[in-house]
Amino acid sequence: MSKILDVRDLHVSFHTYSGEVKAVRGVSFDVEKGQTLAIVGESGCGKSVTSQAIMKLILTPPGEYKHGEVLYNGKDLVKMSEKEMEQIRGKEIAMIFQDPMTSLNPTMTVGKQIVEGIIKHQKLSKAEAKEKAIEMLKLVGIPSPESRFTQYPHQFSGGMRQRAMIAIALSCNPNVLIADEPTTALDVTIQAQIMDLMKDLQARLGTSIILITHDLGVVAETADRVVVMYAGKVVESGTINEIFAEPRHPYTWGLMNSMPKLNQDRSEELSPIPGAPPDLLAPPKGCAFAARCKYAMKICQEVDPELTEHSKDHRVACWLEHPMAEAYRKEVVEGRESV
Amino acid sequence: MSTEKTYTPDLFEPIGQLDKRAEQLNRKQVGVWKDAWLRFKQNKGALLGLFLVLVIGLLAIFGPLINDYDWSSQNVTIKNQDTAVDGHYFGTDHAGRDLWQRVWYGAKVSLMIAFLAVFLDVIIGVTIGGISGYFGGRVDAVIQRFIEIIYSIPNLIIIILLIMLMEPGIWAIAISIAMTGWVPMSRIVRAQVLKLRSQEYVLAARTLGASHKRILLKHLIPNVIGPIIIAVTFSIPSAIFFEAFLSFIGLGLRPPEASLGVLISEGNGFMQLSPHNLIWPATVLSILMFAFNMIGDGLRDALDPRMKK
Amino acid sequence: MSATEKKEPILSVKNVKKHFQVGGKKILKAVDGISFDIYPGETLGLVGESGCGKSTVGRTLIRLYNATSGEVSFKGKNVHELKGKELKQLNRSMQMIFQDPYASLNPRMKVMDIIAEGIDIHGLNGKKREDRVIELLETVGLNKSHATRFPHEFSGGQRQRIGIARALAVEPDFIIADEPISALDVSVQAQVVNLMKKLQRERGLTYLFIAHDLSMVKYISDRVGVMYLGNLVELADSDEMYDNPLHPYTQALLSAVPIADPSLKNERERVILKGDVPSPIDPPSGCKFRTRCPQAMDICASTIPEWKEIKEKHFVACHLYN
Amino acid sequence: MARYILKRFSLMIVTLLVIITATFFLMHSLPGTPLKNEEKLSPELRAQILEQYGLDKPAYVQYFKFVGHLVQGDLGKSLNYDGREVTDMLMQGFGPSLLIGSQALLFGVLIGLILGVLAALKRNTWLDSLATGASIMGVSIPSFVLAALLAYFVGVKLGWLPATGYDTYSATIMPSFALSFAVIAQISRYVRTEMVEVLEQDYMRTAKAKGINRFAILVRHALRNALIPAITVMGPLAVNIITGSLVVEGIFAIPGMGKMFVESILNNDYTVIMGTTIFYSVLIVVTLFIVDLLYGIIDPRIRITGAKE
Repeated sequence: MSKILDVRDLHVSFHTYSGEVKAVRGVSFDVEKGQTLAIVGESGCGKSVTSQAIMKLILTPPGEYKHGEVLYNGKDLVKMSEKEMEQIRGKEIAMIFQDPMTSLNPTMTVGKQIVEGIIKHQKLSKAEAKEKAIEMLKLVGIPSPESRFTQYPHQFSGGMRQRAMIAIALSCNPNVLIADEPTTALDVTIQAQIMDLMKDLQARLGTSIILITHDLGVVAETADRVVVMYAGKVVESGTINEIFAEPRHPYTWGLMNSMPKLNQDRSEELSPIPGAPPDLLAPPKGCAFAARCKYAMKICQEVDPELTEHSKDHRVACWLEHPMAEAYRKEVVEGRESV
Repeated sequence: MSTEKTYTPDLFEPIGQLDKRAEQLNRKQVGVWKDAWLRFKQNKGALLGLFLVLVIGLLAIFGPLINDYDWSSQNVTIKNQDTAVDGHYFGTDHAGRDLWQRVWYGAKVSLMIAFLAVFLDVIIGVTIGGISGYFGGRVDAVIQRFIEIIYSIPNLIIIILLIMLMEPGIWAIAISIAMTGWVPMSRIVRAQVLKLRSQEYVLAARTLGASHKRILLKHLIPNVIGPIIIAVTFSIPSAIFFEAFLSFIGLGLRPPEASLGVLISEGNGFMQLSPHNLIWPATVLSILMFAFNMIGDGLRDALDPRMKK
Repeated sequence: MSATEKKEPILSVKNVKKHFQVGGKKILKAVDGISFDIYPGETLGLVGESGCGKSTVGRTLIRLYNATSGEVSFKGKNVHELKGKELKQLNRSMQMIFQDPYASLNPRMKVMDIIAEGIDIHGLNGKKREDRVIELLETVGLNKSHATRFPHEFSGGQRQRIGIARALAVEPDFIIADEPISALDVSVQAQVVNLMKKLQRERGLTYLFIAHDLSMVKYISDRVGVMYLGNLVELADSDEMYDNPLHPYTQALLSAVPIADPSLKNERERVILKGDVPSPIDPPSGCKFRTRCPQAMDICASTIPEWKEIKEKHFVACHLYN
Repeated sequence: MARYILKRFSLMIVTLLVIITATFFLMHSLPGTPLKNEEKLSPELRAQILEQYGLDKPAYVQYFKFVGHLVQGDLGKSLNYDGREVTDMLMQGFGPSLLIGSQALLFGVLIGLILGVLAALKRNTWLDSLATGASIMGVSIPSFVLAALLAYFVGVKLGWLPATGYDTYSATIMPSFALSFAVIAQISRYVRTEMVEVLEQDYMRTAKAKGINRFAILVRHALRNALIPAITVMGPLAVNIITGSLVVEGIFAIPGMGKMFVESILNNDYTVIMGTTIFYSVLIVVTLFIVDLLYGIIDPRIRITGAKE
């Protein structure tokens, strides 16, 4: 397998009325061909910003790319001009967004919105582009695509709009599809339809997918690899089995424990993570999670841990990984297992 | 983890969760109004506007005390003087009256009319808009049809007809202006109240058994006050404009009474001869309108929740 | 909760309908005839997709809406006929927690006044107002220093707990929680759910827990009701509902929930429903679910299925079980 | 859509009826008399004149007669200009007013649009401040002040353009310009706000993510969505221009409707006042109707479902 996208030490900030918000503070991960990488984290952890930064959709100002590279097939997108990016967006990397209600232009027919990208990237005539667009609508499972082609977004239901969004995104056979919370705004049964569709299309078209989500269930069912983000940083990354079967970061533990298990006893308490994430206007000195961490050590407040390799794929940013904390870590893990 | 750095074992002592810190509030304590003021202060234009309004307001009150003339005495020997001599800072008009006195007296009258008109606007607009929004349903439907009709009649025509009906004077002008001015005010209040009425905190108050009065006083009014203040700041220059306009076409106050409109109208008559008669009151009028508009803009940015993030 | 079953229901809902007039003559049947009981000390979960009417049910029970028809009786009294003193009593014993932590607290009021609102309205002067508020703040895991702050200074989870404290101030026995955790992050959801469970243990509260997150509902509820387009389609004990769902909609709903365990990925058989939820303004005839039902029959189009107790304490409205 | 048009149309008719009725009865309750040099008239002559104009009949009889004639396009005769037909006077005055007004509208809309769009695109830059400043100036300097200053400086002092009259085309330039000022202000402000809002919409990001170039995104996605709501300002703009024309025409001595209206007010020429009021109202109400219709046709959300959302 080869890397198609490689994000290295990405830093993105926003300049706001109250100061610089460091939304992404050094994020690294890579995506392999034909695979699904999930980025999970809670609101404000920087996962959406990261995804938009890859496509350079962050407006500057107020945003700013402080540092880092986004290598797509070896070329650094951060350094590319807007003109060059136009050839990447939609053609090489495409994106679908969280809210299908607001992500489509209300005064343009759905057909036109699909055709637009096709004409730009595939140099087809209008008639050919229309044919292709109708084909796409059919592909994403929209019934009677010919008549839907001339309709406006408000005539579509939420699920249908998200299908149309997928049709737009996939119309030029991109190599990478970034899906930013594609099912969050949808109902459970519709969510299942959309996830199913995405998996099916990936199998057929061989697209790599970056799935941004807060829902560990969705991750478990679709991803090959997982990146867990907290306060603008990657705290843990690994294959799906590593993350779910042997998570190593206390934040990942916390996320998993705060959801009820399938057969959770109702008399048993959930273990929430106390408090709230730090304000990224002034991120803490040490580990950003230290204040909420049950297992924090002195050093956690002082120095920010770096992402270290536990096994080939499995990387963790936590002081418990340090050789000097080995004994304590054992204690912690045993304690966790006995509960 | 860099291996070059060495850490001492004591750094790896567990300290556990910092419970208290976790519940601490990150942000500094800033009240809603103070926050708005901080935003307003950042807007240079708005501050300039505030400053100009204060200066003109003070001059309208105290300006006439500065020289020894009064606003109505004529002195035919010094007609249409356009230079400042003998303490006639702005010169004199066609009847030899001191223009300094007349301009500030006129500004005072114009401001009084504007404030009066806007005061009436608020009373009528807030009452009708509030009732319409709060009770909704049929009451709202009837009021809205009525407002739709009024809204599509040119306000200028209503004002002109009304003023023809009444004896010209400060009250007549203010009432005529208010008769159309309340419509936008009521629309704003209605829209706000409609929005607030279905907010969950109002629902919460209702489930606790709060009376209409309590909901109105504690929940609705404090939350519509912002938009009302913004609307007021924009209504004042509009009222000043209509007063001047009416005087200009001869339906407002009549000379020798003075208002900015009257002065501009008179000045226009003697434009060819001595333009300063027009220029002084016109400048004061424009600065005043400019200043209120700037303040309004600043307030909107400071108080509009859409801009808050 | 076997002890509760023999008790009289604290709340009894009989064939309640709530219709809204929308744009001229069209009628939106948000709630179209539902019946259920809630027993003291239990938690009844109410689930369904957006637009199924679950929030309308909650609001109708607490009189934010007047029912179009049907009867809601709370402790033996018809809620919609109460006046004066009895109404005040209802406002104290039945309370509500809301969905949006940002819209449910008045931005112009301090936390102290928000929480004390019920105390002020009902003139509860047993203890000093301030002491009572501090006590409530501590109950929900906040403290004295928070009382003088404004809502915008708090995080979503903290605001939601302030909302709970406001409801608790009047010492209710029954609380309607309208999607109290939907707007919160996963880790914070657990804070709120734990708090709600703790309060239930300590004060014997009864909950109606409205949500669309099925795993949380299963965890918190003793019994669960599933709604579809204004009707209850199934109602049973939580475990029974999740282990043995009868209605095709419940089956599809449960199978659609993604499970956070990759090892189960290939074992589960999923029912993926076709199409969208029809509009409640012009719903399908007969059984409203028939247009998406994988097991629809001829009778489903013509006859509305009866709400029946198929097994002990397991209600369902479906022609498959006739 | 048909329902939407019908609803708007019936509202328009009702509004017009209300305006006509209100105008008529208001005029009737006015103090003063329409007869010129009344004191010199003998009682017999007075009665004769009153009879001639139908003024001796009870108000409601006059009203129905008035409406009856109105439907046939007959607005009666002027009381002041020895029996000239009001309709003829209106037709005569309408030409110059229409020319000057539409020039002002065209120029104002064009400049306003450009300013508004640029300001939104270059938000928080000097260009934005300039456009915002210009628009605040535009609402702050009343058209009659601007007109008087232009007439004096450009017309009299510099002599570049005729200061008064309506003989050559060049005479229409200054009045049109004076009127367009407020239009520029209003339009640029509105367009800026709409544009800023549209630029922040999610669908703009979608368009960008497709790889469409910036210019195409602006034209196809942003402008269209920003300008649709801007259509709604056309109504208020028309009102604005009419208001301005009342005084601007006077200042430049343009023989238009505005000047005629003001003169009729000063002369208590009831039939002309009524005629002009009704004419203006029809103009504005019809404009509002067309604007609503246009809006409905252009915005697919209304065109297809008959209502927004």
